[in-house]
Amino acid sequence: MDFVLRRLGFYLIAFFFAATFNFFLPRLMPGDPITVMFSSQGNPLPVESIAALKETFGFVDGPLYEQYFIYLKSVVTWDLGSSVKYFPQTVNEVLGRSMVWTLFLVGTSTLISFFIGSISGIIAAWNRGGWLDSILSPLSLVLQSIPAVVLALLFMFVFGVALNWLPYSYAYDIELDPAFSWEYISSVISHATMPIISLVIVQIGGYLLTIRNNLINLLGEDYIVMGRAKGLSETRVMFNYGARNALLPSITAFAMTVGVVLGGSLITEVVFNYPGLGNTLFEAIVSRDYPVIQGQLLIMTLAMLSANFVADMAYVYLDPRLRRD
Amino acid sequence: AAEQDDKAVLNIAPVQVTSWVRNFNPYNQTTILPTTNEYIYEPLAIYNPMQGGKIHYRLAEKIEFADDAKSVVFTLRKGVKWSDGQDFDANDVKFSFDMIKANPALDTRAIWQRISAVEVIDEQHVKFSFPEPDSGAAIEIVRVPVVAEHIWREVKDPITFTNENPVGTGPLTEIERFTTRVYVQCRNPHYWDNSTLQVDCVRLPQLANNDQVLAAAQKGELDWFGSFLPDIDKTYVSKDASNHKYWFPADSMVAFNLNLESKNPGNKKAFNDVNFRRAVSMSMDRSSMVNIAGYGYPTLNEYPSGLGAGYHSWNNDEVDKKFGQYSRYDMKAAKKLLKQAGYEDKDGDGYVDNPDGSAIAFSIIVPNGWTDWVNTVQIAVDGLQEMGINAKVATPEAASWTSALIDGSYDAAINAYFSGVTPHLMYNTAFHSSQLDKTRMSSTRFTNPELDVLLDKFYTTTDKAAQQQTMDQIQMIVAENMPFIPVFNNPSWYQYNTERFEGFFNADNPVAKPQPHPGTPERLLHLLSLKPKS
Amino acid sequence: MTTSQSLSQATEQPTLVIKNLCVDYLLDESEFRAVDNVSFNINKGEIFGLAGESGCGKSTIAFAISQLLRPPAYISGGEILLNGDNTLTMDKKTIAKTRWSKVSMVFQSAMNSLNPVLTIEEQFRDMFYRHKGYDETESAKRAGQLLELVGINPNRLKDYPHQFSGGMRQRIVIAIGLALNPDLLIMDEPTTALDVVVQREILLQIHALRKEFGFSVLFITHDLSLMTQLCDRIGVMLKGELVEVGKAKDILLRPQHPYTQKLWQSIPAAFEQNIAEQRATNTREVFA
Amino acid sequence: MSGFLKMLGRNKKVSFGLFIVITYLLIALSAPLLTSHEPNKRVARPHQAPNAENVMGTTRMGRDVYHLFIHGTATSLAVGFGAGLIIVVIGTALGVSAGYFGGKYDEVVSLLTNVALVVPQLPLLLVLAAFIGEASPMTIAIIIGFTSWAWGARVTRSQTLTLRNKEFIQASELACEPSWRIIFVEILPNLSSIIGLNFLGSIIYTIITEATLEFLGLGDPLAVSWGTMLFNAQNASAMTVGAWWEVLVPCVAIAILGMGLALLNFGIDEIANPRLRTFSGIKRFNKRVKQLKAASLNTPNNAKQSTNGVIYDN
Amino acid sequence: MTLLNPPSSDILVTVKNMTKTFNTGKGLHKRQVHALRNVSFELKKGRALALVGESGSGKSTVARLLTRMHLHNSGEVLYRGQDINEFNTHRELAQYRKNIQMIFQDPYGSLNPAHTIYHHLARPLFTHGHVKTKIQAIEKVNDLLRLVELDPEATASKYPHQLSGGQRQRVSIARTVAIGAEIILADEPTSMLDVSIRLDILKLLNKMKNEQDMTFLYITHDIATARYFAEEIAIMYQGQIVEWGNTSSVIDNPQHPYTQLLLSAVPNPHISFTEAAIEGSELLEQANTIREKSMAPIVETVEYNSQHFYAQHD
Ligand SMILES: Nc1ncnc2c1ncn2[C@@H]1O[C@H](COP(=O)(O)OP(=O)(O)OP(=O)(O)O)[C@@H](O)[C@H]1O
Ligand SMILES: Nc1ncnc2c1ncn2[C@@H]1O[C@H](COP(=O)(O)OP(=O)(O)OP(=O)(O)O)[C@@H](O)[C@H]1O
Ligand SMILES: [Mg+2]
Ligand SMILES: [Mg+2]
Repeated sequence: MDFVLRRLGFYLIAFFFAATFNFFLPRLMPGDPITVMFSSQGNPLPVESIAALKETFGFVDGPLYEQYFIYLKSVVTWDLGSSVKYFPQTVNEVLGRSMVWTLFLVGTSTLISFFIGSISGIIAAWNRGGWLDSILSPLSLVLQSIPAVVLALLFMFVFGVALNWLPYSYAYDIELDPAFSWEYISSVISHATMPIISLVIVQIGGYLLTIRNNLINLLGEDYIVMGRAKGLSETRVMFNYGARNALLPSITAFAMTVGVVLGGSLITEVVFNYPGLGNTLFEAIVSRDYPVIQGQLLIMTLAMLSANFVADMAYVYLDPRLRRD
Repeated sequence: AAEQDDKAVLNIAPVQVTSWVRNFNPYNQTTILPTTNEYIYEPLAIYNPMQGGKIHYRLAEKIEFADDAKSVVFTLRKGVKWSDGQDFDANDVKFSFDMIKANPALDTRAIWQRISAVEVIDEQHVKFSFPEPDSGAAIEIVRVPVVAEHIWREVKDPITFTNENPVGTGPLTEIERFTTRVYVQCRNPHYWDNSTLQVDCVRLPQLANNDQVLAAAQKGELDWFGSFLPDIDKTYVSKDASNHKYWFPADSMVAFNLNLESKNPGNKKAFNDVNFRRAVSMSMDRSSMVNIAGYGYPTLNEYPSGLGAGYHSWNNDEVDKKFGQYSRYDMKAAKKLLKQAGYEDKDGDGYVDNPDGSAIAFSIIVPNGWTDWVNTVQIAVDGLQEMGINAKVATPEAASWTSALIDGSYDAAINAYFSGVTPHLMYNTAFHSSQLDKTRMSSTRFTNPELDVLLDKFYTTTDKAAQQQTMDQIQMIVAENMPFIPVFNNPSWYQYNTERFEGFFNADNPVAKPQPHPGTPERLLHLLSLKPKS
Repeated sequence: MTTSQSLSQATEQPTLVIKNLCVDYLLDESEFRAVDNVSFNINKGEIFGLAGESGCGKSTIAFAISQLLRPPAYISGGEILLNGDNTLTMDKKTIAKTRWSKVSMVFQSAMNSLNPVLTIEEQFRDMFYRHKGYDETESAKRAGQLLELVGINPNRLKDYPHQFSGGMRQRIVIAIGLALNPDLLIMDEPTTALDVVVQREILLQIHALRKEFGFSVLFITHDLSLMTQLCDRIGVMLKGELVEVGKAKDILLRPQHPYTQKLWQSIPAAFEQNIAEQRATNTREVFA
Repeated sequence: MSGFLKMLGRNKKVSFGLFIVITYLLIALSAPLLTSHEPNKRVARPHQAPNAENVMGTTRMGRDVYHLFIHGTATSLAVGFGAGLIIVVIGTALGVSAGYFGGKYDEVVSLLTNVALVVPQLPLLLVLAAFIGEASPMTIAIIIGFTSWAWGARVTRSQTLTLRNKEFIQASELACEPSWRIIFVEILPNLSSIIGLNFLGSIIYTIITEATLEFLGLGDPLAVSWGTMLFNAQNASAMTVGAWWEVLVPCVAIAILGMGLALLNFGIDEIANPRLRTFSGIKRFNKRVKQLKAASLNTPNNAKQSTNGVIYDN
Repeated sequence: MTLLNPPSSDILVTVKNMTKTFNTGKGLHKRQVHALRNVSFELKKGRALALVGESGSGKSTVARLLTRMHLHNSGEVLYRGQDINEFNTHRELAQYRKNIQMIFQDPYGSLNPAHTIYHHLARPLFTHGHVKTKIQAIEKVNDLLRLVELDPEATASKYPHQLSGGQRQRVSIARTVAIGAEIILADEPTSMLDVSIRLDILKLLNKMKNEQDMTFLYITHDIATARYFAEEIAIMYQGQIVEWGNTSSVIDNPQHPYTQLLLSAVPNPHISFTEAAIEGSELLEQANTIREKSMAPIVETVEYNSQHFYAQHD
């Protein structure tokens, strides 16, 4: 319990840091969103209208500390203001819209890669030097070192454009309305296939290698040998004695990779026009939609924090040495 | 989809977005849907620059200026109804303008700087007064959307109002389907010009970028759109040569700017010498810019006045004769002129310096990510370097680029100018002393009292010949001083597919600007001229 | 003397026979013989001690018995007969059945040989399930009995290894080792990390249990004094070879191999009086 | 050293990785020799497929892809090594000092590190790059360097904590060695493999990230790097118009370098970890066992000695 | 507590009522470990005090407190009459530490894996100014290695991982000798040695003690070597010294129940279990009672003879 409280305290501090950073970031940068929005192309707005618009969006001048407190209050109440680009939609609406999709993409791909990566890592370590290991380990290294962009682009061109096997834009077919129908669900699945596969490829190598190396380090442990000496079946020893212990460090890695996955999903979403947070963030950056950018960073930080929290808790749950009765 | 089968549905892609947001507020500048203006809110009239400023009357039947050009009276068409069946009249017009006045954030065209009052004369007549004689004001007045008083009176905050179920006077007011991915907007049952309108609905798929537009276009899913497509003959036309077509008439003028008030003394000296500016102009390989950087889509602009093909009817031939040589690519002449004017490499760093020995070195700024422009500037820099001028490319963010142009904290830049109904808008925003620091158009900071007088004079009359005469003089002054260095006119992006519809504007049928984008009121004319193929 | 009686019966059918065992480590750069032509037997109910300095191959022999050696170890020759069956030629299934039910093992560092993330009960259960097909309640009951046997309260079955002291963990491993009534219990330096008092407690327990259940023990350590106290017979190893095998008393009093003699000489006597006494007794014995 | 080389020779992964990385380094270092002109120069018609003149084809702007690739290699490597260095130096300095000195200082550093770890990296970089504007590859390298040290700091800190309690460090303290000497002479050498891993990992990460940022158009489009090559290719819809070479060259270049570095990293891991080091593989083992068996079969007299060798089937 | 009383000039270190409590864990897990409770003893010139006890009884903690690696909570440690807590400047502390050195318990942790044996021995020689030039250093290092029966040629250039545990322990001893301290705190210096070498090392230490008048605190749980090497012995249990005095007197006539228990458990090759089982198990049955009793704070010291004292609990 105490451990949980300590961690929670840390998360609070971390979040506060991130929020503060978030506040100062746009204020340190040149150019303000309204001017950018209306001066980039087409007909620039006259200065007078820009001034009026700025006021509407709440870009008030005033002492920095005052702005900062107002900002902190808005963070606490999670009232992030309205999007500039999607005005008058609020940041919450804009983010809420895209969050579901990112959760779906990131969640599914993470689960898949954690599952497949861990299992194949376990098998590779157990048969270290065997053919599976000789193929899988270098392969996952290679996969790990291919940027998500490159992967997504190649997928899109090969399977989307050239072979035309899978849809490569947006989250579901344009003609469908969200509904609980097979048609809609299958459309969602087929649209998510390529983004998910490319995300899985980005992540899977990491899981595989982490667990493989962990397990190899554990193989010499006496309790593994003892498991075998007890006459237990290989699979039982492999999973209950080896993998379970080797997974522990993977869980921390798991939390760390959430950051990587968020990054990867960002790119993947941009490439596949997937309506998730990443795409929204990129769009917001391009159009200097500060409120949305700020909201995004907050949400992503929160996501990281919750991932860490879950990992912490899972660790405590899985490792009795940390548990207290 | 079934009930749409018997309807004539036109697929258009006027903008690229990642998601549709249901917002039909015509004064909104951000999420406003591209079918709001003109299609829901019919303009009073449409000025057609392609036809020398011809007026196509829509909700108005007549526009009459007072003789002193200090006021204008619009006569409204009889029998026009809002899409909910209520009558449209002069009070709606007055209400709309007054609302904008009360909420400056809605006044996105700064109309209240040009008008001083709106009066309802009777149900059919409304009068706008100006602080000064201004025969150009009507051009701006008709760009302001007119909304229904009986609806908007109830709206508490017109700035955040999203107007989800719009009531309009235009041809397409009924939203049949709306998702973040696609929406369909159909015929207004009460439309006054329903007999002309042959298109029952427009359908707008959400497309986020050029690649997606291209993919959809290749499959023939778009009827009318305007997007940059690389190698268009190969990627689009060749997929169905008999139906896939495009036309890129000249649009806004693109020019290089040298800041006459550069903070760098050496540069400032050089930039203020017209010979230097001319040499720079002659070093610009405009056709490479058009063909390589612009894929051949832009229109070459070798008018020393920068007027451009779009306004050719206004052109003063004298100007071309006198100064035309300076706006054509001629490296030899450029080098010669530079040398004659005393620019030589004095300090031996390989780059030319001012006659007094001070160094010239500058970066040309171009917004990051505007690839065709970046490439254009690189071609320009190639030419400048060849001439021995120490020029580089710099790619700040669009925001920094804009503010540098507005506040004059740059050396050199590439820039685009307004294209109005007449060339006056471009010249006025670029060179009138009152416009300094207001927009990025005034970036070269070139002003000239004589020019101010001429620019002010242009709209004091409604007489076309007098206007032409003023414009001739303006062109002469600009060409003589070369305050900007025009290189080409941006293309108006416009592609179409004749498989399902006919009547598209094109080079053979150049009725008006053809692009479907918001901000082009002529697209209403275009819509009305389309007919489904039987 | 009960032990010598059982000894004499057992000689006819030894529990374990190791014949000419050779084990090589095939490393990338070198190959070396860790166990060189070692032969010995362990009779039924006998405690056999294997002594020798660190690295001489004691553990390697222990692991070889139930095929637990993994690459790079390679058994290049010899036979290991457990109740007459050669464990080296057994197939996977048979060896898995044989492990623990016939030969169980207490590891060199028994502290670490319990899986840290499973409760003690689970570690009993998987073994019972595998070999006896016990269900949960049955295995818990049996595990409780075993824990009692080694002096640990059965209500601690649901605890995790880290909640026990080193000595307790060691005893738990012994309890698990005895669970299936094996013919042979291998104890590879089971008490190195413990202090002498705890060490003594555990060994006395083993000694008593052995009498009760009649299993044989292969006891490995480098503490010759301890070994002579506990074991019936002792083998002394030097660099992979077995240089001397004999009754404990003989090894103590009449060491034959120079290495064994050197070992004895290097142990300072803790109890000078006792030693003097013993010497005297021995002399008497010898003359008797 | 020779032992190290031997180890390299034996470890195929490392030698392959090393080969790749050295090749790239050579390309980068001799870029001026390998090219005949400025990479951004227009030398041919747009989008020429690879031919004798332009071995890797040309871009939409008529630039020679080969020249871009060579110079891009130099940029990417400089960026990668530069940022890698920053990351390693900051991470190691913070981690080691926090671990060694402990106390309040450690608490502050740990807190900072943990905060830095939970801030999502790429989004942050994106925002920073966009806000800074016209981010040249070196700027990007510096941003990445200054935002990515946390992992290294955390790992070196925990390693230092373990080392700190090792008795050889206490022995040095007892011998009254000054702190700096203990850190540099006694602690750092023991962290070399961690630092090496961190360095190589950071290089891969930076190269990938830089390419990503530039691909998204947040870098300096005039810089010649693999990222801008991708960006320009994407802008010119190179794939759609069939100019695959414009996309393929940077993609493959990044992927291969990434692979080389990753293999090297993997190798360091193996060399540093004795458990992985002493024994390179079952295959070798099984081969040797077969040899031994064959030998014993050939000498039937000796059969008794070695009939029972077990070949491990895994 | 008064100890044996030799001439006071011979007393180098006096420890009076030293207490040490460790705070471990954080938050709710916070716990206090009373590692030492009121420990007093003296180290006399040219003599060895053996500290014997079960593992975890606080033996190493005593040594660490003497080196000032940890600070004690209460009580006094006097070095030649000076309180060591008053050595506050780096110089004073260095001076003190030069005189009091420790041989660490764990030979695997006490040598830096990143450095050669030469480095380990030459460093203190230089730091403490025993040698000036490299040539001198090499010679001195070789001498030291020979002293602990290691082949200088073969050993000096090796790394710790290339040595066996016993060899490392000998290097540790050589290092301590190199510093030239007058007091050596030897924390189980022979625990990892093969039996055959153990005696040689003890002989070496003995020689140093006798010939160079060095003073030893000899920590062990091997009673036999304590008897062999140390003049005096102190038996520790749970942070308290429960019995102390002349070594042979204590070993031959143990008075405190824990000492008796400990001695009865020491393996005696001449009494086999089969013969002695009953006797042994009887004592062991009492083991837990004895442990419990010995945990309690000491209330009184009883003098067995003028050279032998033991404690009494409630
Ligand atoms: N996995 C391995 N790879 C290489 N050599 C090994 C391996 N395992 C053991 N050895 C070597 O085999 C020899 C015998 O090892 P073994 O563990 O049997 O010794 P031991 O007698 O049990 O020693 P200890 O008393 O230290 O436990 C040693 O020299 C050791 O170095
Ligand atoms: N730095 C520390 N922090 C917390 N507790 C400690 C620390 N050092 C020692 N202890 C505790 O103090 C007690 C005495 O430890 P110490 O190392 O002195 O025992 P020891 O007698 O040397 O044992 P061994 O024979 O195993 O070496 C133990 O309970 C130990 O857990
Ligand atoms: Mg062993
Ligand atoms: Mg200790």
